[in-house]
Amino acid sequence: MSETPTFEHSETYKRSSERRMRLNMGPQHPSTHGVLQIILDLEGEVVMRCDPVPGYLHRGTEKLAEERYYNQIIPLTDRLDYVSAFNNNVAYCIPVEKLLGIEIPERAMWLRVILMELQRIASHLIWYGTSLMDLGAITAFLYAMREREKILDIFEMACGARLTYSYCRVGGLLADTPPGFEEKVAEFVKDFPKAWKEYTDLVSKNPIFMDRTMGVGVVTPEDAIDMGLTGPSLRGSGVDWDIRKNEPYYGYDLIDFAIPLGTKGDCYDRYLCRMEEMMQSNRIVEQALKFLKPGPVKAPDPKITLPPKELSMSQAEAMQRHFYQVIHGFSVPVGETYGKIEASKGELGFYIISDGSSHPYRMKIRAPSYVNLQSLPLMTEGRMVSDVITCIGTIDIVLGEVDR
Amino acid sequence: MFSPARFFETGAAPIVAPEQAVNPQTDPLIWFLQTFITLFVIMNVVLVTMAYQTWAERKVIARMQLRHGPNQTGPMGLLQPIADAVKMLGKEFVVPREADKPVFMIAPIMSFIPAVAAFAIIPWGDARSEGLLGGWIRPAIANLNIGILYMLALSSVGVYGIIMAGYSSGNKYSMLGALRSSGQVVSYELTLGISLIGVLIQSGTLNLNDIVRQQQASIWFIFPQFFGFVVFLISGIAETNRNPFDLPEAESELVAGFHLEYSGMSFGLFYLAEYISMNAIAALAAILFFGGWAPPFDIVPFTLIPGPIWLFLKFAFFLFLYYWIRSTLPRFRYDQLMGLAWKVLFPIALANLVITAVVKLIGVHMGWWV
Amino acid sequence: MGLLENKFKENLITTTVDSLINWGQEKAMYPLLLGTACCGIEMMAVGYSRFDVLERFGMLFRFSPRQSDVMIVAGTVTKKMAPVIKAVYDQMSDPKYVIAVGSCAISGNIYKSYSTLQGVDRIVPVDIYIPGCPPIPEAFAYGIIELQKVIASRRVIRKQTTAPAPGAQPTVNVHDILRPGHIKLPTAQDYAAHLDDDITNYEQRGLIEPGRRRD
Amino acid sequence: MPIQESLQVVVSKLQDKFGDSVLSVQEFRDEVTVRFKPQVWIEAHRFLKEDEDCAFNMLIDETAADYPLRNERFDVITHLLSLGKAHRLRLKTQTAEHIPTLYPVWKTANWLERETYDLFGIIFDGHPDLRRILLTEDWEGFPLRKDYPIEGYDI
Repeated sequence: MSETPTFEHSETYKRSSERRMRLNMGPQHPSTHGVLQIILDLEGEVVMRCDPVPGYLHRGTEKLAEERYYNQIIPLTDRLDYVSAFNNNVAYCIPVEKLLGIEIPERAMWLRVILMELQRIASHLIWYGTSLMDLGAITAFLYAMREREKILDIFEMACGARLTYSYCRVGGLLADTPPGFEEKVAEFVKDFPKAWKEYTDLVSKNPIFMDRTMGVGVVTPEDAIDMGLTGPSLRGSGVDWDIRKNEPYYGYDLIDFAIPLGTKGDCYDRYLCRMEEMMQSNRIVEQALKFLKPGPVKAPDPKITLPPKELSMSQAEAMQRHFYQVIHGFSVPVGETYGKIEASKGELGFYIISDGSSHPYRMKIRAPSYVNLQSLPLMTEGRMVSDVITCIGTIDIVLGEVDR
Repeated sequence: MFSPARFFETGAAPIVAPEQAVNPQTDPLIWFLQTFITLFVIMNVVLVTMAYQTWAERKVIARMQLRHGPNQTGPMGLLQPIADAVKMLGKEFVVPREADKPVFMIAPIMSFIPAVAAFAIIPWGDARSEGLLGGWIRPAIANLNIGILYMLALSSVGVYGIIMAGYSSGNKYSMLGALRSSGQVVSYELTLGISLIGVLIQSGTLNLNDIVRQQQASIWFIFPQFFGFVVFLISGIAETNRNPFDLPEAESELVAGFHLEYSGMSFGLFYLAEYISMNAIAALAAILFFGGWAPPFDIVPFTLIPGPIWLFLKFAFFLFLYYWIRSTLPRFRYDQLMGLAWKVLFPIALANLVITAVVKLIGVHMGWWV
Repeated sequence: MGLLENKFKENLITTTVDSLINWGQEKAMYPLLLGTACCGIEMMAVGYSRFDVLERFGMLFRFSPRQSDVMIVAGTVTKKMAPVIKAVYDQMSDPKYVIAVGSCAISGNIYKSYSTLQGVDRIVPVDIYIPGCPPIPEAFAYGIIELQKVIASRRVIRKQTTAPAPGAQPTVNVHDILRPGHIKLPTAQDYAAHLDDDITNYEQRGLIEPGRRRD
Repeated sequence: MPIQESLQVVVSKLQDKFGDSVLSVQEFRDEVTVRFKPQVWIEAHRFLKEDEDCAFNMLIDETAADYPLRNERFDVITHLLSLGKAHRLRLKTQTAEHIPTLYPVWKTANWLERETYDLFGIIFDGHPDLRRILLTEDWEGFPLRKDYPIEGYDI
């Protein structure tokens, strides 16, 4: 494959290489969404070479996962993409449930769909707030957080936590949602479009915002596929690929929703894709609410899920089974599988190799932010310093997922 | 018949030296004391209002963002500026090792003094009239004939403080901030100057007090000079590095821009200098385009309120405009910023200048100019 | 403030001056948010309109270490990040405090792994610990009020009675605990080595007489 | 349930093109894993990318697994995805330490291989800049190997 003439081969690059200033947009920087270091070779304001250095939040999740039972890994997965924690839980549970070959009950599946889509809206709201604050519009962040607080209240009602839920268990959910949950979700779904319209009015037609994002960080569809971009960044370049549509899981094929596609692949298209995705997620939650019927929330298989509380307090062997599972965990048949979902940042996948014991032999997390971050040099070389900030904003990376 | 001689004979009243506010018979010592007291009073008013502007901005922007501003210190957070000042005085003044020490020390002073000096010529009331307390507090510290020229000169001196700060703190980010601010201020000063000339042509004088009196006589200059006002306001915002143009100290890109290495009171000086120069531009806009101390209509309810209050109300409105813009608009990119100055504002200012000149000439020739 | 500190006995005037300085320091703390992980997102939640803790207490986010006096370490501190946090702490100007937010910053939490520093108080002295993973915004507000109490009881110009204890002293020097090959930051000795560069060349230029006592 | 017929076409094309260097084809939970000899690693990827029946145009993931008891210690595993045909494939090969890089075939492999080198110590020959990405530049030892203790060597 011939090396495409990148920016390095151009004449201006060679001539100006000695007059370059190496700027270190260090790990502690207001707009690198956490601890990401970017080493820029600047020539005046123009970025000649951009080298992102992740790793400042590498906590060794994959190594820790190898010494824990399958249900103990769930708190680790929360803190990967800590802005959409519930998506990580579900993404981890899918391959384990596939390995065990069990089916989760109807209500658990629809609750997972609803909460995943709400989590996607919350994650896009944080993206909307922070990327606009990087551009200088401070107020947009505060209004986006007002909606996000409503979603956090729904999650707090369901599982008691605001940010890191650990609400999933292998084989379903930890517990059923309290009464009044559906009404609260319905109420959120009813008045979200009004707030959404407020956000788009504030920013979408704003000439300064359009100048700052149109034509910046253009990624052609071929480059996007070649760089392995997934999620809204890929769809921003016009490639029609969404796991919920092309490889449907969890009843997404019963719900009709649209996939927003960009045309030019610049920051503005990615912005529009994400904004439209929020509305589509809202529609999904609306339709999923109708499928939600009362029923069990855990898989009936006794070896995997804990017995209900009142049973294990009253019956002897239920308590014995409860203790056994907590101390030894359940064992998973030998094999390897790769489960994936369409998380808010892209395709989040867990590749698990199991050797039959109750610990995974090897767990690899395919983090969308890690692969999407690779395309930052492609977007920013030859552009100005402020465009680096815009491009980081529209790739929407979260460092917990990049460094694992 | 058209003759070149008529070019220079304008219909306006012959320009004479503005009468001294105070009759010259008083001996110089009392005159000096009066000036000193006026200076003392006005400067204190200016500095205290600047300190309370940080409070006002935090409150207004907080209100726009659905939250309360500081309300834990003092009744409504009123003691917040004092707390800020006390804390900043108590902070250690850190001079980085590779900083250029003398330049590093002078930079905040260089950017603070021109900002404060700009208030010397703002006429709070009619400069001719006796001030308060029978002349002891005159309405304007100095009633210069070349008021606007003095203002423009000071606003360009202010940028040296920023460049010295950026250069001397030996930090790449502040260097970038300094380079950006020098480019920005130079180009926006040009458009600021040209947009003012429209007003000068129409009023025929540089003295701020006479401009206000002309506006009192005829209409406010905002209506004939609307485009001049728009260009003036935009380049005024750019001149003071306020929000859509705050590239020199863009938090999200350059961490804190040119005043990155300054701690304690030197950072406080930069912080106040930014607010004071913002006020200078707001006061200038109020005087040149909105008839400084003149009430909008001469009918009774308006004339009861004294002159300075009117001026204060007008430029409080402009300050609110600054805060409003700061909380909503995103930031320009550097080349768009320069593009806007040279490709958009500069032509509009020139066009406005030419049209005003032509209208004035025809008006003078036809004789319907007052 | 160096000249005045730790000089005067306790009497009416010095105590009121102290309380004024502490009041100023307490009511206008400028935080520097080192939001590394999930606690960073929760600390943003503390800033905006629903809980509105920061702005009401007069705290204004400053991103440059020189101008801030409270360092909020929110999130896991990895060994690659440790020298950066130590450098930022050293750059902060003097009356400075550290709040460790979240169990990752306090004790390394569930991440007992090869690359995680088990608690930020191993490298910087911490004043306030806010437990929780992530702590709820009300817990952060409680932490701020606690820090204000710590500042209020500070003896600035009065003579220090006991050894100053700004929270737990760092048990271990940052440079010993790290892998030998990590990014080397200038230690106190390096500063001291260069301390009198200016004085030596002043001497060569004859500005000051040689042999002046170098503190 | 039987795997997608498009995947069966891919497997049959692979077997007749590479013959004996395809060591094993395994189907488990409707996913296909094909194990190769290290010699044909790049040709297999290039074939899967360019052939119009397979049309795998995206490298989803490249990682490794450590089996210390085997002499060829590491398993290098890649997952491929075809956007057009919406099917996925997993390729595996064994190596002691050296394996050719996939960077010329997929640009995504750049960081994925740097991370695998960083955590396992597998050296990818021909990689543009193979240096550590997640750990500090001069960290000794490769953490994800089974013989590396979880808490590392110092506090």
